[in-house]
Amino acid sequence: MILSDLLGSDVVDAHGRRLGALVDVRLEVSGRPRQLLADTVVVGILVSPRSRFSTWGFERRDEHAPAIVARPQRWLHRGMFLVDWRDVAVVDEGRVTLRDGAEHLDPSLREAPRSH
Amino acid sequence: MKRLFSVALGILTAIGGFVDIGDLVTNAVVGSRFGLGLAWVVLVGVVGICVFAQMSGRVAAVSGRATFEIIRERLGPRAGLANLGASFLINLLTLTAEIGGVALALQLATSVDPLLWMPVAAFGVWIAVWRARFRLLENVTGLLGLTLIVFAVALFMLAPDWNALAGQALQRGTPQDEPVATYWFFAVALFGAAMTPYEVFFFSSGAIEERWTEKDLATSRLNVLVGFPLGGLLSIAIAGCAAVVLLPASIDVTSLSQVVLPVADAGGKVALAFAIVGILAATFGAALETTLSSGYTLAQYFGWSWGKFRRPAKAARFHLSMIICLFVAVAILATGVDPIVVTEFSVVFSAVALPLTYLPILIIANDREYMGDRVNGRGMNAIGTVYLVIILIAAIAAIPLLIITGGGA
Amino acid sequence: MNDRRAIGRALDAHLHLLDRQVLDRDDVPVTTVDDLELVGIELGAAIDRDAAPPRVTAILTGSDLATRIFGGRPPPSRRVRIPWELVAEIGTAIRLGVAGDTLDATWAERWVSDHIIGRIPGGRHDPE
Amino acid sequence: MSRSRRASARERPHAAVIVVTFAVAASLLTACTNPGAEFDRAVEQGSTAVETARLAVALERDGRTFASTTTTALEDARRELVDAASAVAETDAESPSDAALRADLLDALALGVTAVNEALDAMAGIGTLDAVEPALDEAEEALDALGAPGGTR
Repeated sequence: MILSDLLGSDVVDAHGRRLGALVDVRLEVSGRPRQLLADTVVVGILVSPRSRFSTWGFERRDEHAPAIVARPQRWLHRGMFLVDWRDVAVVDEGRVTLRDGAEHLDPSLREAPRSH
Repeated sequence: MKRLFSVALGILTAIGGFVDIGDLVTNAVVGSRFGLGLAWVVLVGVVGICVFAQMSGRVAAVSGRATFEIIRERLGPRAGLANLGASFLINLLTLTAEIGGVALALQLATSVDPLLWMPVAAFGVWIAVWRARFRLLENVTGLLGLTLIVFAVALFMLAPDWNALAGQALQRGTPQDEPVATYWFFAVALFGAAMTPYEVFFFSSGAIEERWTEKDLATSRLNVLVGFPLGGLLSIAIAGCAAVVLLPASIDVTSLSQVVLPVADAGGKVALAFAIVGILAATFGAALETTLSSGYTLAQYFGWSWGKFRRPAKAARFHLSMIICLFVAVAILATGVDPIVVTEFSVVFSAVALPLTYLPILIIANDREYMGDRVNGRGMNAIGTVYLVIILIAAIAAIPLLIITGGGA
Repeated sequence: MNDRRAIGRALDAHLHLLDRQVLDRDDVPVTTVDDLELVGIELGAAIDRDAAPPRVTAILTGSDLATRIFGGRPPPSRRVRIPWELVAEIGTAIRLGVAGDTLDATWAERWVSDHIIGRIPGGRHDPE
Repeated sequence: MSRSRRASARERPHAAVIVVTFAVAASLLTACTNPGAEFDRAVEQGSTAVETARLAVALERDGRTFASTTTTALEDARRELVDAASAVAETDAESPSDAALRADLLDALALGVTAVNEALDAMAGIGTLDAVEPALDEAEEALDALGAPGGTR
């Protein structure tokens, strides 16, 4: 499967009620260490109830400047939540169904990955 | 002593590098119609390019990522592609104007038809981009471009009525005999001439070409904060010369030859020689920068290997795209289109393209993932945001004004 | 710089990986991440709660850019893959642990280099 | 829901918006204007060219410019005069006074072209610059007389 097929899908709960759009997929670099970099696995999906468009990540990191851009971006994606991958029931073409009682977790990332 | 020389060299190069065919023509046109009435726009533009170049230089030096990589990464492929399309076409327009400028300058020196000079100019630009080292290109064209100071000298030699000039510059509101739309059209054109996007692509990619460190960042700040304002003063001097000589004779500037007549009037053959050499160097330098910028934008968007520091075979598509751009530029000029008209369009559309490249840089300059603790300070963000608003207004107003005034007629 | 402490680091695919610059081990740009290939997701199939999570298996580049913008689906054959195992480090750019010219993602670059730029005199010398 | 629709819904089509604005801008620029404005612009363009020629010739006689620069300035001036003349010639009159004005304007611009050509011949060694300035003055007066009151700055 290609990532961009998943991005932008509608996310619905177990009863078919639309929760929002899938704007990103949370990965974690863990699992069996392969040749250079450890395995990268999907650990969750990020759902934005109000906006389908690509986000600049302000709402997931404590980035607040420049205010003129950060504030509207955070407003546009307010209410975004993370869903653990184990709570995903079915993935269809353009549609992801969650299990009943799926938790809405805090989407923010711990610290921005710094390379140098 | 060596350090002092390199600092001086940096500043002089920034002065020479600031002025290009867009500044030359637009300031002369504005000077011949509004005198120094629009000088304030040049000052606003110069502060803007200082802020913009500073930020993009720091982003490149600290994060190691060049402008168009960031634009694509931050805006995504679709918005990034639209941005690339607009910025690339406008850069190509500017490149065409610069090569036309070189040909016109050569015509002034030799009275040989510019159409014959254009392929020679394009070939000269290609050879320089193909062989010469990055720093060498910058210094030679920057220093030779410095001879444009003759416009400031000429302004003094013309011994104008200084308070009349000052009166024009400080005049509130728009002059009566010019329609308001034309005044604001030329304000946007002048702003676009001062804040040309290619300068930022070239500036930030140059930071990577020369592997800037924190120390280089300090010297670059000096170059920008001293060199660009002096370049701005030079632009105002060009408008001043036109205001003193061409405005009273109601000569509207439509060709490069009219731009240099005031200098000949003031200082005769010697001054004229300086002016022609200065224009030749400034337009040739700008042609180099716009050629490289067209290569940078494409390579950085598509992720190709790029850079003057690499041998051409190691950045093949980068060099191929520049060769194609030079051919396209010469082809456009070969249709007989007037390079001055191309220049006027290129500066207006530069104003349109500015937000497309300014916004991502302003965002990334605040992104700790890229900048670590070197993110924008409160002050820089304040002025950066003010300029985002100014740039957006100019961009939105540019095309309607172009249509209403029919190109400033 | 081999980023061993990357274990357990969280990052978002779209925000941190898509459209990022891919460099080879000598920092020579290879391409840009146009898309990612995931394994372990089956369309329409109910997912078992404790099945192994999907894995990123490759960076996709080249023809995928067009499909991401204009929609539609490229034939699998024309898709250029860079195996995810080759990735050594993820930062503001993605560094591979191998030289660029071994990858078929750099096919176009090598073709232009050999057939056009390399043939022009001076094409193979460093600028002096 | 087909994949391509969702992909385009996922991000606004910026590309289409930019292309459309360029097309609109280009088409509107070629809109035509009424004869009066056309004549005014031709007068302004003509007198600018004549004034430029006068300045270039004056500098040449004072030895303050290079022959190549003067020749270039004169050639540019001539091209402006010819452009103005062709624009006027192709303007359809909407009244008898328009037709008369057009004829006079063409004569005045012709005076300008002959004067500039005289200067260019002198630069090429045919004849001298002496008679050029009076010829330019004559052309300038003819143009000023035809300009709408306050039309030319």
